[in-house]
Amino acid sequence: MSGLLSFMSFVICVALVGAAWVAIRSTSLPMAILAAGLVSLLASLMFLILAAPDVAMTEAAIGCGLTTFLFFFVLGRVRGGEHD
Amino acid sequence: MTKRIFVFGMLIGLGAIFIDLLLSYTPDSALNQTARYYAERTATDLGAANIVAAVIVTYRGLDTLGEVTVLFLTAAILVMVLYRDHGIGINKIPNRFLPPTGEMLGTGSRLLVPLILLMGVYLFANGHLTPGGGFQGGAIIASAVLLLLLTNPNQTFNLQLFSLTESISGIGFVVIGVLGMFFAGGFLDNRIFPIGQLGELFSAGAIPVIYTLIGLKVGAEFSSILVHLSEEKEES
Amino acid sequence: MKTLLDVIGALFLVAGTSFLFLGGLGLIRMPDLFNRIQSGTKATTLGTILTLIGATFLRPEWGIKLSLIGLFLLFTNPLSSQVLARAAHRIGVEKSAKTKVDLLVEPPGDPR
Amino acid sequence: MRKFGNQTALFVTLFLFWVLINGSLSLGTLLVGVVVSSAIAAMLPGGWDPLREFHATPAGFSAAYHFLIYFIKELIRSNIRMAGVVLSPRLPINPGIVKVHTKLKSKMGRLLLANSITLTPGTLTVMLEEEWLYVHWVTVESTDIEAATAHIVAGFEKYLEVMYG
Amino acid sequence: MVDLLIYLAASLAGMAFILAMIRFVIGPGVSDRIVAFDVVTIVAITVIIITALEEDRVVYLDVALVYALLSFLGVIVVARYLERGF
Amino acid sequence: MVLVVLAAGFMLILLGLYGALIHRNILHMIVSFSVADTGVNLVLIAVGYMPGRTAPILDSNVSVADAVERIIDPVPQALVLTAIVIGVGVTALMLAYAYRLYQTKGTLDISKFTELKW
Repeated sequence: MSGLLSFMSFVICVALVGAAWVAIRSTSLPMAILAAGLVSLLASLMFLILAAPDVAMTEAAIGCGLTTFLFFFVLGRVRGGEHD
Repeated sequence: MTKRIFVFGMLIGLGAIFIDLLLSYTPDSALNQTARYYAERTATDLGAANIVAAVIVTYRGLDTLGEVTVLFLTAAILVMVLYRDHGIGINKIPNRFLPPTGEMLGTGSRLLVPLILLMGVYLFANGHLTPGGGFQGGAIIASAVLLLLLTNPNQTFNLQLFSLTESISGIGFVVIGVLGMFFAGGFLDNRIFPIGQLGELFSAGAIPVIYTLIGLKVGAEFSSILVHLSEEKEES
Repeated sequence: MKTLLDVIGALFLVAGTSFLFLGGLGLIRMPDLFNRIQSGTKATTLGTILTLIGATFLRPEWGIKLSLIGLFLLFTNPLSSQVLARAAHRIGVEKSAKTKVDLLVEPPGDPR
Repeated sequence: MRKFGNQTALFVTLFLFWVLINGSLSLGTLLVGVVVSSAIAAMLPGGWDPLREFHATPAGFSAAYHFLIYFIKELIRSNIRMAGVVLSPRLPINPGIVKVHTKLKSKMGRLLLANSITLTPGTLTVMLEEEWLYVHWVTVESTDIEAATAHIVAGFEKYLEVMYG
Repeated sequence: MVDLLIYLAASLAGMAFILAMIRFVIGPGVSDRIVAFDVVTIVAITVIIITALEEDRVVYLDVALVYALLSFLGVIVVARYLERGF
Repeated sequence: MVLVVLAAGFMLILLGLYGALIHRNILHMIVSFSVADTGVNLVLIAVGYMPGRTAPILDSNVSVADAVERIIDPVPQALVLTAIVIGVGVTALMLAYAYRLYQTKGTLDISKFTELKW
């Protein structure tokens, strides 16, 4: 791994932990779900840099895509209900 | 309050274990024995260029069969859970108001759906050559269904077609596995078809066939999960 | 010849990423959502296409796949920003105080 | 007969995409491409808008070529203008949503028009309703419908009218 | 020369990335955050291309195709959610 | 370098567990679970990485002969691929249960579900 990729992975890791913090600490549900999607997206970039393109594609299509869509569908169903 | 203290204590304990693991980690410099076997023998024995695909479909094919079964059970349980009892449900939402999607999204999705479907098929048909495979391709196909669903929320899908595709692909997967027992080395051996030349689309024996079946099955399962979660149905 | 092509490709890469950077800057500086969409997603589209051209100069044999990515991006990106702008206008996202005119009146009968 | 022609055109386009995305011309690729493209084309009755409404005449192709040239020129020019706006410290913007009129009748033509307007920075189609487009404009120069139409739409419309009518 | 220019390009892309992340964290509403999400996805395509150039593997480019599709669908899902479309 | 990724993965696991334990809203708990899931996958892939090697896909660039010297271990990648797909199944199931609970009780707050409390 060259210096360039090391630098990029450092930036991505910092962003990853920041996005996870937003996902855990935010009180609004849509924001938490979006932040969790962003965590998946950045993790998928990290997988690609760690030389695992298969896993990167799976994480992008399934972890970041389908999971986020499922969350938003359920959120649309329970909207108007109690939130904490 | 005691709960908080308990949580923090547990997390600090886990963190100590993780720090210990982190400090004692040293990367390997050479492949271990299993990986060396896969790296040396995959291309000559199975003819697959993507070694991860070879591991998933052939070397650990039985695990993948189990995985597909788990997905099938997920879809089935989801339908059972979301089945609506008329007595209990408190929020019957009759004919909610849905804002129109507008002309742009309608025309755009008509433009894009065939291309997305083609991309999904490309991913699982070329799973043995490039990254991608049945699971990713199935997810992309489900995305095309999602786009249709978003464009017209009141659209009805043929759920029988989904379950039919799913059953036929699952049966096909098992049948190819059993054929491997008779005509080749064992269950799910891919050498029932000719190996072909490395890098061609028709190569690697049964791997593209199995990946296509997995792709269709996973696509149908994810589509049915999406349709069931997004639709308010009176009966399952 | 080879090195000349490489230098041209790298210059294209730098130009493309500069547009990406400008898009990010606009995302921070613009006052309201519509202006953010304007500078955020449009500048990045051109930036990505310039990057793809640069990569084509650096590795000519990848050209077909890179151009497919560009084509896909050209069709999907404006569509998504239009849909988002429509939804934002429909739910009444606040517009900046500088906004001079808004001729789009929401049709009555909306449930909110 | 016309419906059949539409399906064939869709099949040919999908097959072309298949060959491009695979990047090889071996026998296996072509065979699988035929099967896949015909399956997808059979699943979509009624043909495919971008091909069905295109005027496949020499004038149409020439207009498409000129449209592409004009579009790229406009894209780069307005991107540079937008970069100036973003970089200047005072942020000289004057945003607003104006209403413009288009003469295009076909759906695909309108979609291409809206996409082109959106892709050139500075203008963003917010809504497309029949023949009226509502455009968000970063630097509003005129709120009059006619003047705004001439400023935003006319350049693209000239070519699209020949292509899609 | 070429290596230096690619380094410059990567650092510019990294800065765009950081700016979009800042907008994601501070953005007042969900719609602002989804714009930032879109920009992050598009910058990620550039990062993938730079990675592929650096490692010299053409197979990484397939992942970029999936990303281009994903940014589109994600924005549309959130937009339809915002206007209560499902 | 790999240590940074490992540390980020461990941080994700800890943050996810913390969120799952302190939140009272079921959907927030499911979001935290999916974050922890991603962290586990990141750790597994980072452990399988070897510096200076490339992806386990053979093409014109990595020939069959020098594969042993140039590719990384494919087994962790196959495992993580499986884990991601199972993870989305588990998430879908949890979401369906959450929706069903909401339908019967009209709330998502976990402290309101008191039938099984003792």
